[in-house]
Amino acid sequence: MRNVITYVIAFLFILTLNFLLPRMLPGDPLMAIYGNEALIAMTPELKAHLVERFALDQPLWQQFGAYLLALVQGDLGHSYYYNSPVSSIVLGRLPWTLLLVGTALIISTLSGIVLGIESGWRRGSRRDKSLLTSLMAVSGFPDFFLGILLLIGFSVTWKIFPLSGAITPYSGLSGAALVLDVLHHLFLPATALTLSYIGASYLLTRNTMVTVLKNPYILMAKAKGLPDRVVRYQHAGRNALLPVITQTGIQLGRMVTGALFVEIVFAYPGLGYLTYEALLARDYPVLQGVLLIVAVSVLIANFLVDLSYSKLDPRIRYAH
Amino acid sequence: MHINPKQEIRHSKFAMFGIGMLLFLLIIAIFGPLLTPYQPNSQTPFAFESPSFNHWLGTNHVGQDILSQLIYGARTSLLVGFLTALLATILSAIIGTSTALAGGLYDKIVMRIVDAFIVIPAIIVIILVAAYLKPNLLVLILLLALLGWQGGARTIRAQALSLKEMGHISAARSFGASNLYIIFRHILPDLVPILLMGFIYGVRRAVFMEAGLAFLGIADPTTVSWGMMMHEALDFCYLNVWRWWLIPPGVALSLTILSVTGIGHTLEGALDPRLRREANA
Amino acid sequence: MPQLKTRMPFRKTLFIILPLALVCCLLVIFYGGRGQPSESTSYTIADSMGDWGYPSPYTHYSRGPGYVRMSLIFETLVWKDDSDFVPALAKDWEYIEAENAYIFELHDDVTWHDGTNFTAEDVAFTFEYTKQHPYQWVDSSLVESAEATDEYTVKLYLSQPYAPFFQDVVGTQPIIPKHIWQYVTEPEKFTDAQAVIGTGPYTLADYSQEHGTYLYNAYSDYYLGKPAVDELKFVKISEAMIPSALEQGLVNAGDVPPEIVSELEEAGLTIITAPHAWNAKLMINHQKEPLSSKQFRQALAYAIDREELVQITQRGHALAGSPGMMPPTSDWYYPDTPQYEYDPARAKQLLEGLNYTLENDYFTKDGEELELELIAAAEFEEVGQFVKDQLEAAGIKIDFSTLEAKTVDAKVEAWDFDLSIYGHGGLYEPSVLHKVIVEKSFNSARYDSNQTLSQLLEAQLSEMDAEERKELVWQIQEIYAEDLPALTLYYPHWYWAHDGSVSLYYTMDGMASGIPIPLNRLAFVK
Amino acid sequence: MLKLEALEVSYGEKKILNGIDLELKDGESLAVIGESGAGKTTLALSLMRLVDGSVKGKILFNGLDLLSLPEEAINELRGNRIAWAPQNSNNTLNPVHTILNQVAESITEHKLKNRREAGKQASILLSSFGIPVNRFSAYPHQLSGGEQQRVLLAIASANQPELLILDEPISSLDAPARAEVIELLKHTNQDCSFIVTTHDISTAAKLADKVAILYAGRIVELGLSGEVLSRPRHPYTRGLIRCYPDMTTGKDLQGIKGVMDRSVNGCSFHPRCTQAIEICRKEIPPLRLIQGRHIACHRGGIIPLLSTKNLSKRFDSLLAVDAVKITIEGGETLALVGESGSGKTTLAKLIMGLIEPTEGEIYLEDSLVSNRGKDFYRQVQMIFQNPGESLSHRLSVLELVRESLDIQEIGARDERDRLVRQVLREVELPDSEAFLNEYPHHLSAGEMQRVTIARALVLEPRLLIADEPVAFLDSSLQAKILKLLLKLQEQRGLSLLFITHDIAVARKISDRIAVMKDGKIVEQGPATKIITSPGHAYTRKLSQAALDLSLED
Repeated sequence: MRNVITYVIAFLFILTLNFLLPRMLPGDPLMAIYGNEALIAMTPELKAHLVERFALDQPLWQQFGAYLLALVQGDLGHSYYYNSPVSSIVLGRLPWTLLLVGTALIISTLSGIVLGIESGWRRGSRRDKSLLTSLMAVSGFPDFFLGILLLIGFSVTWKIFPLSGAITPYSGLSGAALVLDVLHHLFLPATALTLSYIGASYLLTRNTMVTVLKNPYILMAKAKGLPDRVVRYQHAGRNALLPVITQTGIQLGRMVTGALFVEIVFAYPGLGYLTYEALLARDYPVLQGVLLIVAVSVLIANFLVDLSYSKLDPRIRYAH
Repeated sequence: MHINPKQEIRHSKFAMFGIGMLLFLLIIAIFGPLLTPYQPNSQTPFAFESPSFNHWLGTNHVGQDILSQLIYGARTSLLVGFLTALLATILSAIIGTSTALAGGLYDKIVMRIVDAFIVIPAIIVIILVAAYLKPNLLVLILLLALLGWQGGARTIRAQALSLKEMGHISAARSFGASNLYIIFRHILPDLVPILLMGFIYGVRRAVFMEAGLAFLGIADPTTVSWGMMMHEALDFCYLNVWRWWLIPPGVALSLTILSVTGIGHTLEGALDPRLRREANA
Repeated sequence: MPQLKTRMPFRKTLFIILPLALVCCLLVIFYGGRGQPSESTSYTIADSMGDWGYPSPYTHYSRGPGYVRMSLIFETLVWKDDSDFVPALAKDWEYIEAENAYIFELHDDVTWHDGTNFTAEDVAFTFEYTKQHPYQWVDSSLVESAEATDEYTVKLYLSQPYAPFFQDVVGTQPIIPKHIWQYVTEPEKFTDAQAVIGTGPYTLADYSQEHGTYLYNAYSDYYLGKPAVDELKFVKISEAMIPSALEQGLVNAGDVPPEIVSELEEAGLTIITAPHAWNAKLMINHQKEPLSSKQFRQALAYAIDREELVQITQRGHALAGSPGMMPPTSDWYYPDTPQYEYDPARAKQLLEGLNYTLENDYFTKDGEELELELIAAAEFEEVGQFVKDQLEAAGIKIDFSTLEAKTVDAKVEAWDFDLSIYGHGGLYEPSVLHKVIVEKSFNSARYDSNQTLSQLLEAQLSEMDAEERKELVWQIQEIYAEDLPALTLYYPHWYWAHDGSVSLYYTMDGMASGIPIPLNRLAFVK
Repeated sequence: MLKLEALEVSYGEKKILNGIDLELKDGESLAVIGESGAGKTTLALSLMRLVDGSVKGKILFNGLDLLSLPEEAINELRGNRIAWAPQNSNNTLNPVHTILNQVAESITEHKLKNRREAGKQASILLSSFGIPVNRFSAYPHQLSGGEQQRVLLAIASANQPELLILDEPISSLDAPARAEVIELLKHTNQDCSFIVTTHDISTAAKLADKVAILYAGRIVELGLSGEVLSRPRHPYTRGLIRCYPDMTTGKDLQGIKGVMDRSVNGCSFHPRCTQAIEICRKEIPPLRLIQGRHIACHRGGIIPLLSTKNLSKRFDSLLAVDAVKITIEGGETLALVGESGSGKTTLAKLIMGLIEPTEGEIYLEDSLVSNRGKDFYRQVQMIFQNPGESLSHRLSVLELVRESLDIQEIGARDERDRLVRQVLREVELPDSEAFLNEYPHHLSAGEMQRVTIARALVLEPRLLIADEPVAFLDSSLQAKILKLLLKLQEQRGLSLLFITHDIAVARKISDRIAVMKDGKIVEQGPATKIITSPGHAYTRKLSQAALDLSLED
């Protein structure tokens, strides 16, 4: 069990990194803001105006302090590129990443658990072997490569799925049709993510199952005359679940970074794609904001998982 | 507990495949310059050529031979993978054993930090740093290693703690052995299988991350790597060139990761006594 | 009595979820819905970046596509079509040389989108307002003052004679409604519906930053008549997917990479080619030995085969650079610009003339090997590699590294480099020459050691006579090519593809002050 | 109701159970006893059809062949008509479900579909097994080991099974609780048949009508529990009982030599058996009914090694040995107890043929001993009362010990020396050159006695007659020599005829005691019985004397 201090340290580390990095760079921040093409068209007075507006002439430590203060007030800074608060940009993108990561996390964890239980139940059987081989093979594919394959195959070549984005813009759809449209766009990116990450929860469940099945309570459950399925899921599966749940937090962290790549491939308007755009536009405030939000979300998710773990395992719940 | 990783690996098809594949890649990486008739960076006016006898995998958008790039990419991937994993493993071994043996405040503080790093998604930090610093290969390796030792240190510490309680170490202590002596003579040798596994997974992680960063386009662009090739090829995926430009590095990358996973999985199975098969009466 | 817990909801839930998920998948897969066919005409434009900011003058991003999205709503006094300046809000104009002022006759039937009448007051207000709040694309100091002489007449006094006044000022400055903006003190933060009330043919119906989409509706009271296209959409599609989207009919227009052009043409799409207004340059640190020598710079020009460079790095999809910077396709191009045809022998001669001797493939001077540092951003990696190869073949050792673009900018600005590769656009109107040759901007050559050149650059800006000005510009190109403070390497071909339902065209000298995008609002009106 | 026919269970090559035949009638209880690894748990689990290995043979439960039933049908039986209660260990109960749920689950699966009702019934059951009400919603880890065991028993009893299999059911309970739980089990499951597997003989004795002794996957002895436990007939059973600490015997715990090895040919016990013969190495003995007991032994159980019939010796008017009939069984220690002059030594000498009997016969393994050749003395050896006397002062230790080998002409010189050294080590003497060249008068009393023991043992006899071997030694040496003898018996499977006047010593080392008075055996029987309930007044007197003596010291 990690405790709160762990999370505080992690949080402080991320904050410090966020502040230190930009300071280490040479160059004129204005250039990063508007890019070289636009700067050609700019007049010197406009430049001066902009420098003043973004307080870019202040010493770095003052920007640093201001950033901290702003952070406390929920202000993640101002995107020079988007010309709007970073927090609002990030919040606009967040739901899509949540949708994508959430869907993939739920599907991959659930199916990973089910497949892991089935596989671990009869270790060494043909079913186990074929599951193990195929899932290991699939998880060997980097998420972005899987995404590219799916995109080229299903969208470009067979034209079954849309080429990019999260919805068909201005299609005039509503209600169920809109939901289907969203799912239609979600399908490939979510599949790529799911396939990349199903292996981890599968393997963990399977290995835990193997261990759990050696416990005498499994024999006991069988001796009660319970049907196979009940023994497999209620007795073995329920116990095998615990380590998988602990892993979910870490898995979420991995998946968020996976989503970053997948979103880029599918131009899915989530935080990952925003990161990519920010990288291209050298919009460091957005980059920092996104990474801060993502890192903090992962921290929070881990923290929640830690909490829920104690709810799930009575041995921990009553330990103190 | 005596484990013979050699034997475990020899009995697993997965692991044998992994080792075979890695050896193959290693040979290709080492002898790459002898194998390729082209410099991977040399531009020619023959862009987007389809695979032919001269260019087995065709050429890319600036007329570079894709096969040569693929072969040089193996160098990058393996170099990053092995060096990073080596550094991270050494770090984790040092920190893991020292905290286990020293205990006390040192242990507490270091483990807190380790825990904190475990929950931080490393690639996010790396992207942020890489976005600012545009690291070259060496810096990237250092960066990956610095963010990659924490999990290993935890495992090793746990293992070292249990080893520490074992009889032969108490015996050595009772003869007045120093911590260093105990680490090198007793604990490290017993940790070899775990270190090996940490190393293997470290390789996988590093290969994966290097490819990911290159794919994002925030790695050193002068270094040929599979991720970079895919990054470049993706911009041209409206052409048919992806078949021999995008797929081969992707497959090579996947095979590398897969083979490393195979070895790791087998080792893990061998290391965890609970996972080993045994008939129980 | 303790409660008995219900057994394992997990498994049962799973058995419900899984089939449900399967059904959903099938639905999603067979769902081919791409929106219902609508009666009104709709036009969709693909864009790989998507978001270019809220399309008000003060919130659109400062790149061309941002201006384009704004220009559908806000109009200028004059505008351009594919061949000439055309009336916009002003139906006629006159230059009064004595006062150095322009008088603009305005249309009297123009209304703002909120129904208010458009008058000369709005124009005068706009130019006053930009004094406090400069519009990012226009140098507000060029207009001394603006005066509404009557309801539909406005007089603009220039602070100095300025040749590209139409191009850079009145053809670029969007006119904003006084009745709204007079109360706006922080225009950069003004993003409500009022901020997008203009006089243009389209009104903004929706803007989504995260999806990078814009939806415009035709303004039915537009003074030139209701636009032909009822609905205009900008959607985000990644660069590599735009060709597929065009082929699949998901979008009507979009910019496409050169390699796919012939394939798209075969698929029945119309291809339009942009004028060559963008160039990649070899930046040379002429402040520093040995690059401060003109002969040395000329040797570099002889050593680089720009035709070959285009073939290799641009796969032929570019024009080789002219040392005079203005592209050969431009009206301003000086036909006798010195070309420095590829001639490595000549390059060696020149270097030997500078007391360099060739030893073991590379030149040395006083026992020291000649080595130059070449830096470039990653996007110029291939070009940099090519330049390195060619210069090394000519005996000049090159240490080439790619750096983060921002770092390159910083090093160039601090003169902390030998050679660098850089690019910029705007090669329509010769005023750009002043900006990129003598001004202190970071991608300018900042070359002020040739007095004649500097004077010529100033003179062409204020020469209001077109023929006289052309003469000056020709001289500039000749001297520039002779001195070579920087060397233009190539002008890339840019293409747009569209389905022909609207006849898109490239605006003369680019939209406004030179945007090379074929989305002139007039194309959608007629 | 339950019948096992040629039940075989194997994991791969390894056979865990090897041809088990058993029958259990309604209401009968059977204890299966064996050391760990004998296959007890496998047997229990195979009755539930819960073993992973391959199972052959037949398990008939009320006529149903369990092995051929489909999975659903067997599930219908499990936990319902046949229930199993394992020994409580870590995680026998599922850690993530409450104990009430775990009991109720069994009920809902089979009898009551209504959860509420089942919960109620489970609560009643838990209460009756002594779990406090406030613990019902507890998770297993919150209970003590004893409570967990009770929960396990409650689960097994949940559906009033017809057959209850208890796998080491109560070893984790403390003694008072055991008795209570056994009572409870019997009460809760009236008319139920039990199979109890245990290594705990007293549990078996209390719970079961019959016992089956399991060795290496085979039943070696089967009979009524009282009989088998008091008079084991298979060498293994005897060994097992010898190992078992018990309040009533005084004899030191003794093991069985070697360890269980399933892979041997023939009778799997033969490497550890003291009476193994050629056939034992080759053929597997079937379980046969021999004199009212099922025994699997080629030799028909423990054989008499040496017996006398009507053996008498008259010295003039004195009838020193009067029609003595004793039997020394293979591997056992028979203590011959009596006052000096009771004829003990005479009897020993008669057996050794040092004096001729007046009347009667001596049999060595059923064959009449008439002419004692070298062959006899290789099998029967004796240690004399006074080691000083029995060792020639002219011979060195080496020569002394080698003497018998020389006489028997065993092996070459080198071989003999090697055997000498080996046996000296066995009796815990040094085998150094220096010691080998010592002469008896340089040795201490204890050393001398060890030399005599070594000399007797070097021939590897099967019966060792020890005539007051410790009488001349002080008490600390006594203890050492006695321990040595017991150790040698365990290792070599020696039979011992231990002659002593001290019943306390006899009690310490013997399986059986024969009491001799005036040349007659007045009483003989299991040591436990002779000590705890002596039948003859003389025996009582001897015990009394021993007790008094110890008090006076």
